[in-house]
Amino acid sequence: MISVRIQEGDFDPGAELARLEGLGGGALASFIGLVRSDGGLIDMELEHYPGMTLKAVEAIVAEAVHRWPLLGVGVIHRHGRLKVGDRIVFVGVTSPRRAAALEACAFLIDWLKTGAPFWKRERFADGRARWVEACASDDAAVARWVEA
Amino acid sequence: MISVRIQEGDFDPGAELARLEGLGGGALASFIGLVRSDGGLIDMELEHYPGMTLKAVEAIVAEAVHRWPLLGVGVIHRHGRLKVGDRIVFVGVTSPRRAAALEACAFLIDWLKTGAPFWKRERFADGRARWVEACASDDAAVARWVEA
Amino acid sequence: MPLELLYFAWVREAIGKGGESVLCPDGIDTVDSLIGWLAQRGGGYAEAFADRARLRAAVDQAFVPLDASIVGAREVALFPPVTGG
Amino acid sequence: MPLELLYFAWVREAIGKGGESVLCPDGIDTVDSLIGWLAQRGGGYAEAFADRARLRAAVDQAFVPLDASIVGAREVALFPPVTGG
Repeated sequence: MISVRIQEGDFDPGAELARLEGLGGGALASFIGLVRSDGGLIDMELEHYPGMTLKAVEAIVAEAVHRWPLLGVGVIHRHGRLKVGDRIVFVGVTSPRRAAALEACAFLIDWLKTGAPFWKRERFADGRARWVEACASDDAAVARWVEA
Repeated sequence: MISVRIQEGDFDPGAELARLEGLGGGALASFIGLVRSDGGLIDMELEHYPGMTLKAVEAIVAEAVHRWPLLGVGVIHRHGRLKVGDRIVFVGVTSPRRAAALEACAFLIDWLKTGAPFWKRERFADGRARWVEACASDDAAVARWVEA
Repeated sequence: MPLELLYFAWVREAIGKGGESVLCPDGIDTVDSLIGWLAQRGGGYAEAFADRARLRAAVDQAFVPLDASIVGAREVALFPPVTGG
Repeated sequence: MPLELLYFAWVREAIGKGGESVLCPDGIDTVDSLIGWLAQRGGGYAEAFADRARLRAAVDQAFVPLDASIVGAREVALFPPVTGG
């Protein structure tokens, strides 16, 4: 039971978890990313590559399903204008095994940071705006999932 | 914002996540454990040590807060009679940092398995009943969190 | 001073009760020696405490190894390895 | 055959549009050579493509290194490192 959605609108974490809970796994790990107010940030514009985004995310999910015994995966990634406190991304994974659920969830969010075609432009209270730079710690986070 | 509850009743994962989402962290990792139907299991009785359970779990949470920059932690562990599909445990952690949220969530659920005074007695469709044995993989999962 | 004993899971089932108050004789000053003393009662006690590798303990609501002291303790709990989460 | 180019994030902003259709001259057969050819147009193109270390690419909607071939490609996208999640 795989569900991947790329959408402008918000989502309901409780409803997403409820769907995954119903799949019979004993372990359900999830991650939600939200817009923080760091440095006076007001909102951000999340741009993406419409023709490619869904299949890029689906490929990442397929890799997770290949590596871990998963009963269900849900990924939602928003785009468009997002203000402080808004949800950006949801990852939920259910498995019979706790470690599999936790690891696959971490794998997916790490890969979404570096392997899905999204770009964030932040706007601040003082009028500044900037494109978020990719950061080395994200590359390092993904590097640990590269199989020998 | 730490909340630890040991209770017989069910909980609402969506409401737990909503509370943690409101704390201003950009990253919210959570884990839900549910009763699986393995081997014809019907239900289980979760016994605990009433005088000790809450403080044991609070000590584990305090250790997580000491190790990672967390803005909020929620732990709910149920006891009593739980049937297949019922929720057993919730762990939710929010942090400014994704890796901190994911790691602290894994740390907490690993420790709840081996460091909180709960015991599970399973009942099966064929009339068998058995106390769940502690398993080596749980000890191994916890061992990786032991600081050098 | 009486010592409160608590039993959980199959230790409780084997003994047939969730706890009791005891007065320990001299020389019973560790969890280990307490277990040996209780096992000598035979029956469910002997069954519950037959294999120490399967036993864990808490003294005054803190997990301890079986060689821990119980001197001055008010409450000792004996139980199998925990299986929460 | 025309090649569809797509620009994202600050590459799009520097160039001033989200994409365009181009006919590549002979010899423009890798992403790298395509970037060099576009940069020669000057202005926003020169600005967008000044530092290749800050550029990433997809050919026909798959991420590729900059030395990848574009022979036979229908769509090439040029953009900064992604920052999703």
